[in-house]
Amino acid sequence: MVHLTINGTRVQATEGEMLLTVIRRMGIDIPALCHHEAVEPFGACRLCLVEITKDSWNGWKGYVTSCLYPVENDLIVNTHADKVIEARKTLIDLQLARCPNSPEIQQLAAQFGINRTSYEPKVDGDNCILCGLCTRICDQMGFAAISTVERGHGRRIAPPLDQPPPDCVGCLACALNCPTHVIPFTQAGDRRTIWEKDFELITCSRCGRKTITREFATALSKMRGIPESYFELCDACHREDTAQGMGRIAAWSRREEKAS
Amino acid sequence: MNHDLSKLPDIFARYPREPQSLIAVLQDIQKEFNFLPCEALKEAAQHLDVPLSKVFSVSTFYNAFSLNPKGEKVIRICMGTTCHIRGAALIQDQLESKLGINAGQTTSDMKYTLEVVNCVGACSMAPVVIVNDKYYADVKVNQTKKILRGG
Amino acid sequence: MAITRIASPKALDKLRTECQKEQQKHPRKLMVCCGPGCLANGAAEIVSEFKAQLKKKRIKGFDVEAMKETGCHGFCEQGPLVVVEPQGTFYTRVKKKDVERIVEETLRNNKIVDNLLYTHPIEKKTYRDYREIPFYKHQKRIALRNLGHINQCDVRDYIATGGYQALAKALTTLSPTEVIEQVKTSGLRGRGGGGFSTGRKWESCARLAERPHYVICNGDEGDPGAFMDRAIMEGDPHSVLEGMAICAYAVDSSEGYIYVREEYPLAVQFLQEAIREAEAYGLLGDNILGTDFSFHIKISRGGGAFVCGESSALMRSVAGEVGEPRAKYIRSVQKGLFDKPTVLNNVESFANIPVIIERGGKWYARIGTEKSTGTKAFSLVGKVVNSGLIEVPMGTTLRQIVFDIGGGIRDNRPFKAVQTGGPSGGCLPESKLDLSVDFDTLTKAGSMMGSGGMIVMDEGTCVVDVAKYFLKFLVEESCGKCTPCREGLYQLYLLAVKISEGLATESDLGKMEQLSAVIIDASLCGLGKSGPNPFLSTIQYFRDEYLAHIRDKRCPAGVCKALITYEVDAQACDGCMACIRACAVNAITGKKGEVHVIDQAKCNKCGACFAVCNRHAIKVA
Amino acid sequence: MTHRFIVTPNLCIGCRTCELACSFRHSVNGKPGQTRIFALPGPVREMWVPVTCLQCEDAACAKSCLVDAISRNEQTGAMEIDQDKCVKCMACVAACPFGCSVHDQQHNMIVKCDLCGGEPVCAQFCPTKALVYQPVDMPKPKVVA
Repeated sequence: MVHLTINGTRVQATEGEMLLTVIRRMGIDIPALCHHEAVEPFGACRLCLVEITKDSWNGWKGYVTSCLYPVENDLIVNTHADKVIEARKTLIDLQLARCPNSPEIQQLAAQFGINRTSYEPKVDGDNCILCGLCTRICDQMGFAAISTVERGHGRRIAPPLDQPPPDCVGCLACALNCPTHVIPFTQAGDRRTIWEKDFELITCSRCGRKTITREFATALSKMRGIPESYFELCDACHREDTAQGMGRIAAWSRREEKAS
Repeated sequence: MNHDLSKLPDIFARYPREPQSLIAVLQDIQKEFNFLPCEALKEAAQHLDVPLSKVFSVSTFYNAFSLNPKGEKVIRICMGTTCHIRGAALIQDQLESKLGINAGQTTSDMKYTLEVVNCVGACSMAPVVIVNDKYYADVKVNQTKKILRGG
Repeated sequence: MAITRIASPKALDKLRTECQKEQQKHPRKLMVCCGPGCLANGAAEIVSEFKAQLKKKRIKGFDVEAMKETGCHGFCEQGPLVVVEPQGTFYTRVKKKDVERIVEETLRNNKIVDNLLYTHPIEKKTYRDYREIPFYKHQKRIALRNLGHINQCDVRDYIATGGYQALAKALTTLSPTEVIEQVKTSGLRGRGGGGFSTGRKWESCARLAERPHYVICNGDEGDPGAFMDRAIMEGDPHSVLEGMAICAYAVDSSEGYIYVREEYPLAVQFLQEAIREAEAYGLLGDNILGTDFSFHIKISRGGGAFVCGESSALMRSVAGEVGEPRAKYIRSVQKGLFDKPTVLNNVESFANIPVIIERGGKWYARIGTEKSTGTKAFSLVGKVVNSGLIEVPMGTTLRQIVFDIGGGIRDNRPFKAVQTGGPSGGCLPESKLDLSVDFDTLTKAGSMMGSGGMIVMDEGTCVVDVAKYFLKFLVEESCGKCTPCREGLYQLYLLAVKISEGLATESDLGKMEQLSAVIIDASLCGLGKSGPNPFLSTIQYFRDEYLAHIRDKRCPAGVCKALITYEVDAQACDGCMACIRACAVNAITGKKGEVHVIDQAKCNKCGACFAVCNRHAIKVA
Repeated sequence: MTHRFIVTPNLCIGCRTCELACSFRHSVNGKPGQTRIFALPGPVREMWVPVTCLQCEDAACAKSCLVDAISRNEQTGAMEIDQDKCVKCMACVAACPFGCSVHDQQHNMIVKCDLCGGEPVCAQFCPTKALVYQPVDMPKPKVVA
């Protein structure tokens, strides 16, 4: 166990935990746009910046991203120091300059009293804040279908060669976890399109409801050994079958009991 | 455009078949073709068992790689600090207007590619322009014509 | 020559004597500098001409073997250089046609070709021995000890000068802990710019139980305006290999990498050759010098990305990935290459190691200042008279470097600033010229040591333009991972552009300072954390110049295009029409013999007229 | 695992109190959540079967989760979804052969029975004891019907 102080409160934490986890567990609200528990901490958005010090540091204070900083004994953390607030405000202002039209960023900026960016807004930009969650989740799931491309201010997210990604299975995890909802996809009938790649959705063989893509099901079978036959029915029809099966057993046991 | 991909196995054979070899393999492909053809990227990904997305990521991250074919003559203007303060930007302006392209582009007849590069370590002779492998030292604004002629 | 593996340290001694005897066959030697500068100026042509002439002329006691193709001799400004040793006869700006005369007069008749000697541009004094030239006289060479004196990658030459003796000493007489102790005693601090204690770095790696341990040499040298590491890798690759091997012995590693920029093809080639040779001689590879210590070195060619100078980015690049830095809260010594304990030092640091082991840490610590020991190599370039590669003891003042070694500013113009530390460093003004060059003093003054680029600026350099230049460089070279660096430096750059165009207000300066502070605090890696330095150090020392751009819409140095005009000085113009021919946009009119006129509406300020006018009749206003 | 569900379809009257209890128990921000238990018609007329997660030994939901967001709570024995980790790819929903991982459309979450942390409310509220959560070593209740 590690003992530290966060905003004046003495808390316990488990060795190896990151500060952000402890801060959030305490119910303290600090923004973080690139953080997701499914993937390794990344430290790109820098919004979860906090001030740290220790009694033994003779007044020296450091500024670290809490998502990446492991808890330490006797650490004194301030999640809302003036300098931290100012840095967060500037960081959001910068994000707003990059994505002036993103409702999510506008909303976050408004919380910091920013209605318009004080920097030069990007004119032709999309709403991508380059948090990298889409690519990291895709990597984590074992597909690595998309990646960051180029670098510096020109960095962007793209499928390989800017063509429909061969390794994409159309699971939508990238799009659904994007904090600013910039990854477009469409779904109609048994077709789903994402990253300009077209997928067939599995149709429940009984009720006709659409489930996951055929490619995703095949991948799950291959990677995790789940029988492909499992994917032929939707969850509701699976439940129906379960009810039927359990019911038959019950009926049978009732007959047995009556007979005995 | 068709490229002789039959050279790829030779390149692959030079390095251990592991993801770590990716940059070296791409460098050799770049050297062979003067750019990175899409098909070669796909083969490299398959050979080294690296996702294609990562290959694309790496090939757009580093300066050494180009996904577009380059011209016969690659003109590189050194943009090291010394070259800069000795007027490299003015030379870039001249070359850009003479060739009608911006740095990073290739003329439509595929004759010239103009690039700016970070320091080539020849600072004592700044500003420096390199055409293919030939160095032009202490270049003056009015010497760009001569450089293009290859004199 | 058949190569036999050196089976023991004793055998190394024997080979050394043998190599020295070979050297003594030729009492005089001809050194042709094949450093990057001289090569760019045609040194390869000179080498082949010497070979041809020597074959043809058959000079007694002097054959082709007495000619060495050496690494950078240092005085690049004067290249191509040819030196006759041991006399130290120093021929500058040698052309192909001069070769025959050198062979005939100097090699055959022992006479000096006077007009090829170096003449001091101001004192007008001619020097017969290069060691007397001020450029060389004030230097002290440790890391560059062999440059210009031995064949670029000839292991026998290196052995003759005492090469690999330090490795032998370490392997036979010192324990790994004692090696680390020596390095710690020496006080050597990382020459890549960070200035972290090399000995302590080794010690913390050696202590870690996890295996394997890796040793990496950083030869990425991304700082524009710096070429020390290139010169060492090309001119004395074995000193780097030996330093790495000693490190590997100290930290119990059997595998090392040298990360070299691909833009340095010769460095890659020579290092590869040096590794092959060293392996053949048993100086690298398995069972080095017959001991049970084994160490293999591989070359990893960098793809060209400044951010790969950052340790965690470099390690990812070695692993074949994009060079994206990782957060530093877990130190790369612990989780380095492939997440294993790794020692990463730069080329110059490793090149110092053999000398430290041979002569002892105490000896090294006596050089330089108390906290910055030893010497430091710099590439002294820019608007200085003598530019080239130098090495001076730490604690030498900037003034000594710029004026005594560098010979002051070209064309006798006033000194304005010296830029150190590359894009992460800063510009120091005249008032700071007497500062001692060491890690802590430079950092305190708002710049940094960096890897050793030293760029001298005169009045014709605009600090706003310099800040803009570095910011643009960093915007392009940032990996783009974290917001403050990617977006913050970009906005900082846009604001600098605004200033250079005369469109900024004074409040923009405050905004830049505030933004800089956030970028420093919030960036993920060193690139971002030091990114605002070029702006901060220039605004600190040259606020007036910024204000001139903002308030008076004027660029005092005459650089910022939007704020300058080219005009013809009617008094000086002789109507030669050179500028008219040079102007690409036909903005200049006038008849032969008459004063020319520039149409400001048409002028695109390319500066061509200024460059071609021999009468200095084009003025920048 | 100390407790287990005993489901007796013959006692179920299809009142769906279990669903209601589950739904309220799993409210999000005051709004009832998707029920994790389903009272469904059985094969025989007027027979109802409460269907919920069986907390399988070799669970397909956990196997199908590529970000490892589903794991067993060692105390309760329940397979739980870590909502912070879940990326909503629907793999578990598609993979569970019993249909017991479901998409809560209202709150856009993937949910499944978590045994209410060891005290499942469905069983507590079941008026007919068709659903009983009891220690493993306790014998099955005698069916009186």
